[in-house]
Amino acid sequence: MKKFLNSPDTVLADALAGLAAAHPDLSVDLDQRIITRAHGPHRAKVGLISGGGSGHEPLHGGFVGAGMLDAACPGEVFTSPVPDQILAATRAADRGAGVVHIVKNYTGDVMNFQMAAELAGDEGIAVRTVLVDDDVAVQDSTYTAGRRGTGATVFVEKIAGAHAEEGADLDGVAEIARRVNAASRSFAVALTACTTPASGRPGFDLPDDEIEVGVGIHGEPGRRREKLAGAKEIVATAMDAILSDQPLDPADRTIVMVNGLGGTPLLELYLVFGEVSAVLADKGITVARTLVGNYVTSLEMAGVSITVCRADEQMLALWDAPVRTPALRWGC
Amino acid sequence: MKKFLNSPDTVLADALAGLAAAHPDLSVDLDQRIITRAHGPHRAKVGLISGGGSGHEPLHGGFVGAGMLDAACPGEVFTSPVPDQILAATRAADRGAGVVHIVKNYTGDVMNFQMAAELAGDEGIAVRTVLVDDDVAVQDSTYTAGRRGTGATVFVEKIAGAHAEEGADLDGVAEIARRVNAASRSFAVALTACTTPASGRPGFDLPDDEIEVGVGIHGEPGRRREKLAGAKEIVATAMDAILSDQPLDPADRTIVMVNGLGGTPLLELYLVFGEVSAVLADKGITVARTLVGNYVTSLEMAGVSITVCRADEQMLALWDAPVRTPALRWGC
Amino acid sequence: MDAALARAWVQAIAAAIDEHTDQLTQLDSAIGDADHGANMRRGFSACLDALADTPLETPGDVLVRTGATLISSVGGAAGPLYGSAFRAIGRALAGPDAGAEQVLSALTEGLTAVKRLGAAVPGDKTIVDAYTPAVAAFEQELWEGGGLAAAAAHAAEAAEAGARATTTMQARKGRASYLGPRSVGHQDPGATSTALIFRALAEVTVR
Amino acid sequence: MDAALARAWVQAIAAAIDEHTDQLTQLDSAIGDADHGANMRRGFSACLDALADTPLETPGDVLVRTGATLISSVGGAAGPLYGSAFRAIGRALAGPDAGAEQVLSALTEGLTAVKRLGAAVPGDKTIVDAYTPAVAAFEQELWEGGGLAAAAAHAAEAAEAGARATTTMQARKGRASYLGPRSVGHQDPGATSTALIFRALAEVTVR
Ligand SMILES: Nc1ncnc2c1ncn2[C@@H]1O[C@H](COP(=O)(O)OP(=O)(O)O)[C@@H](O)[C@H]1O
Ligand SMILES: Nc1ncnc2c1ncn2[C@@H]1O[C@H](COP(=O)(O)OP(=O)(O)O)[C@@H](O)[C@H]1O
Ligand SMILES: [Mg+2]
Ligand SMILES: [Mg+2]
Ligand SMILES: [Mg+2]
Ligand SMILES: [Mg+2]
Repeated sequence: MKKFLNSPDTVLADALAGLAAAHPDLSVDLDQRIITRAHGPHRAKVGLISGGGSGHEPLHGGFVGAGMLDAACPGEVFTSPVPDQILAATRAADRGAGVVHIVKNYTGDVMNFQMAAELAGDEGIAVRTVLVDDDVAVQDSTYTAGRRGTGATVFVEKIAGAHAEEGADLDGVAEIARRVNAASRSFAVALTACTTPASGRPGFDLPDDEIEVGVGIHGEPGRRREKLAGAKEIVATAMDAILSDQPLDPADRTIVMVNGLGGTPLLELYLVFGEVSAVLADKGITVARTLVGNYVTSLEMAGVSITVCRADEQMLALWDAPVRTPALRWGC
Repeated sequence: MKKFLNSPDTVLADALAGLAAAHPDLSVDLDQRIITRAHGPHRAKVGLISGGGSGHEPLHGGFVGAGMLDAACPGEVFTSPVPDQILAATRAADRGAGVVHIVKNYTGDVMNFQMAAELAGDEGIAVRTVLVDDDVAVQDSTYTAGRRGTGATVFVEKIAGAHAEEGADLDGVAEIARRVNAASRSFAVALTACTTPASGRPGFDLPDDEIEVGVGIHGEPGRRREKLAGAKEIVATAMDAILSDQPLDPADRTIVMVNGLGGTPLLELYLVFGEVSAVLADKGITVARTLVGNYVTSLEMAGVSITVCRADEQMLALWDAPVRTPALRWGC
Repeated sequence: MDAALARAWVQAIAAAIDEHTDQLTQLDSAIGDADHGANMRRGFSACLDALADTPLETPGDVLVRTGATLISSVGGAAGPLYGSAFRAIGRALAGPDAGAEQVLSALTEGLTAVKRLGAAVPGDKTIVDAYTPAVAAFEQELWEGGGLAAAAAHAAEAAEAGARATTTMQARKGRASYLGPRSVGHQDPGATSTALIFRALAEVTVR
Repeated sequence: MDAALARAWVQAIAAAIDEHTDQLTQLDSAIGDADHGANMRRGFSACLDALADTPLETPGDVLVRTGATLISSVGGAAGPLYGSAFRAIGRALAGPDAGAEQVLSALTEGLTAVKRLGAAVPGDKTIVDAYTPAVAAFEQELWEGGGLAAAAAHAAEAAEAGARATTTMQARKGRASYLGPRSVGHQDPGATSTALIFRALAEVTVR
């Protein structure tokens, strides 16, 4: 295993120390393992927190700041945070107006957040939980743990964060978060596996001419293996999955993200985005806003996820609202 | 070779099409292969252009925008642009106040930019060329082509860009660009090789327990090979090289970048930044500004470069000035 | 089972997990996210610390504390599931020394807690597939007149068989379910750690 | 050398480069950035296009256009260097048909252009290490009474030997110089493409 680390056991602690040193706008509690805004907000507003396993950076710590999250609680690599930690983040985010938990739909995340929400409730903090489950590679059926939460998390955090910032109440923030999730679909493809520090070995072996189609963001194999194809074909597969799950029509305006899973050069992400925008242009669907880069990663996995959100006017306005975080920043 | 592409011959064209679709704030001329600002500036100011081989994204196209570059001219992967292209970028950037060429010090880049500068001169455009040569892994001697230009390019483009934006004249912009370069030092380490689309094979074979120390940003092997070590030791090697070339004292304030070469997870970049900031804290040197992320990449190479700039008050003020580009954005 | 035996059980689990960390992680690597070994090791080493400096009177106190520690140190799916199980087991062992019958009903409470939280049923390729036959075998042995040690030994064997039997199952809960048919052919990591937990119980009860 | 021969030369170079693209790239991969093959192929295929639809009267016109096309299509170090070389060679071949002596001085002009632009001297592990002995052998053969074809054949051999000799050199110019002593043991890609260029000249002059 080749990584920049001191010991597999201290990866998270060491990385949090670096995060703290890198961003004076963040406050990092190294004991409780929570990341909060260093300044403000200085008025009552609905708190917004998220968390999950580490290894998906900049998600979630890189989205803490004005206009987005109030706090993040990173677990060990690919391991959801524990209830204590989530509770600490909830307390830190609470300004009397309640707290929204943005939870990616994984068994572990859901259970730990649920326990934390109960503990927070015991302390008198009103909590609303919003599940993100946008990955169309997984069927939402009794045969699965339901769809995974992946790229749409960024859209949910940005848009709900902006709504909280403009003074919406607890149910209002939870409601728009759910609406954004419901309007978003993602699909991912991997060219290589990734290696967790704890395991030391790649999650799967992939021949030089095959790719994993329908992967998540935890280094697991995908739904199926296919022969390596050109970018145009790969994008066609992904967009088919996305658009057949949520058909769009020409009147629709979209927010589109082409997201690198960690080991894909930006050059290739732009190339993929070109193909995605060609597919949408072909159907007359408007790409109103875009993100191209590494936002929800899976360590050093070479791969790409595509997320399409059918956005209404309110969502677009909230998307455009100022945001000031390490990973997303505009308008201020 | 596993990449998201349609054909090795169309990588750049396809990626530029994607870049154009992704960023309405950029204007991409797909024929001339130049990237300019879509809006303004609407007043005379010194133009700032840069270019080089592709494969280093977001450098340079991602730094085109208000407060930074006026135009970028990307060559083929790892191949400097041709004079025609550089001339086209120069013309696009010229608003009568002259144009500064920011050139990373590589034989090919230097020669092509020199030819373009001559052609621009023939057209009556005043050009100043600023060479960036910050990589302390290479000795600047008659036995080499001189130091390579790497991470400091970001600092030069940001700070000189801000100075141009505030109305400095041609020599003033060139002068501060040279000062930033002179105050900056970089060193890089790679854990893996990268594969260019044209070659289809990794640039070098590296055993599982060895790293390349003192690499550039073109996938070439480094100065030497060493056994894989902990992050603390690797950072110590790099910081030794940087600080012994340009000793700093406690009064100094620095801008520090920990830059991923393309395939390194952000989690590890933060971890490395933690070690860098510990080294500097130990010596009492102030880290005044930071950048942690993928800014000057080498395709999908797993590796990290560290750049330290001894910044004076003017540089810090210009660093903080508003910038609005795809890859760096603050203050607007 | 008294407090000392409960402690010994937790210590034996910690030792077993330590020895099998890599195996659990590699099983999780095949159909999950390669963290189950590290998760369990982190959790049970935290339990050792939590128990080390505290005088606890009843087996229930020991196991409730074990459960709470797992919840606050493991994370992932395993943390809440095993944490809740041990808390439930502990809550059912209030007295200073529990008989075999009481241990049976405590273990049953633990299984109920897992099923309530995780909603998994036998055949879903989870902890439940090792835990369910373990409790059944435990009960059967008591019914046939065996004592705690014999019951625990049968439970361990049944848990191991249950874990092995997950290999041919298609996962319907947890991360492995994302793989659909590709989850078939791999033994479930959680069922495997459950078998280690019952094997540890068998070991300490014969001493 | 007339315009047709000059054209034939450029076409023969293009064919040789096409055949050796991968070799040039792999040589560049060892001590550079793995683009020399692609660079040269892009350049000479652009030259074929540029020459295809234009009636050019003199060998000089053909080669000046070749140089200009290389400059505007290759990039990297090779573009300006070879581009300047061919422009200089072309400028020295003004008439409709140049004799062997004139070709010699044209080739010499090309070498001068490369050295002026790149400031490399023999031994630096560059184009110059193949080009210099090629020109010397060309001259030697004329001096010994040989004609254009014989001179070109000797030049090609000398260029090939020169390219091979770069293997033991430590680079002092271009990207390979960053490697320091590690550049030793690999043949220089630019010297190798120079040998292809002289071999192509030898081929077309015997026809
Ligand atoms: N709903 C569930 N009910 C029971 N056990 C489950 C459930 N979901 C997952 N598991 C168990 O958890 C194990 C994985 O634990 P672990 O790897 O620690 O957590 P995570 O899946 O969050 O990474 C699986 O092998 C499975 O046995
Ligand atoms: N200063 C120089 N003078 C002569 N030839 C040079 C010089 N620098 C580099 N070269 C030649 O250029 C070749 C590399 O060309 P190429 O790979 O196309 O460009 P780049 O190095 O920019 O990637 C080297 O092998 C060497 O022969
Ligand atoms: Mg996990
Ligand atoms: Mg090159
Ligand atoms: Mg797991
Ligand atoms: Mg090269």
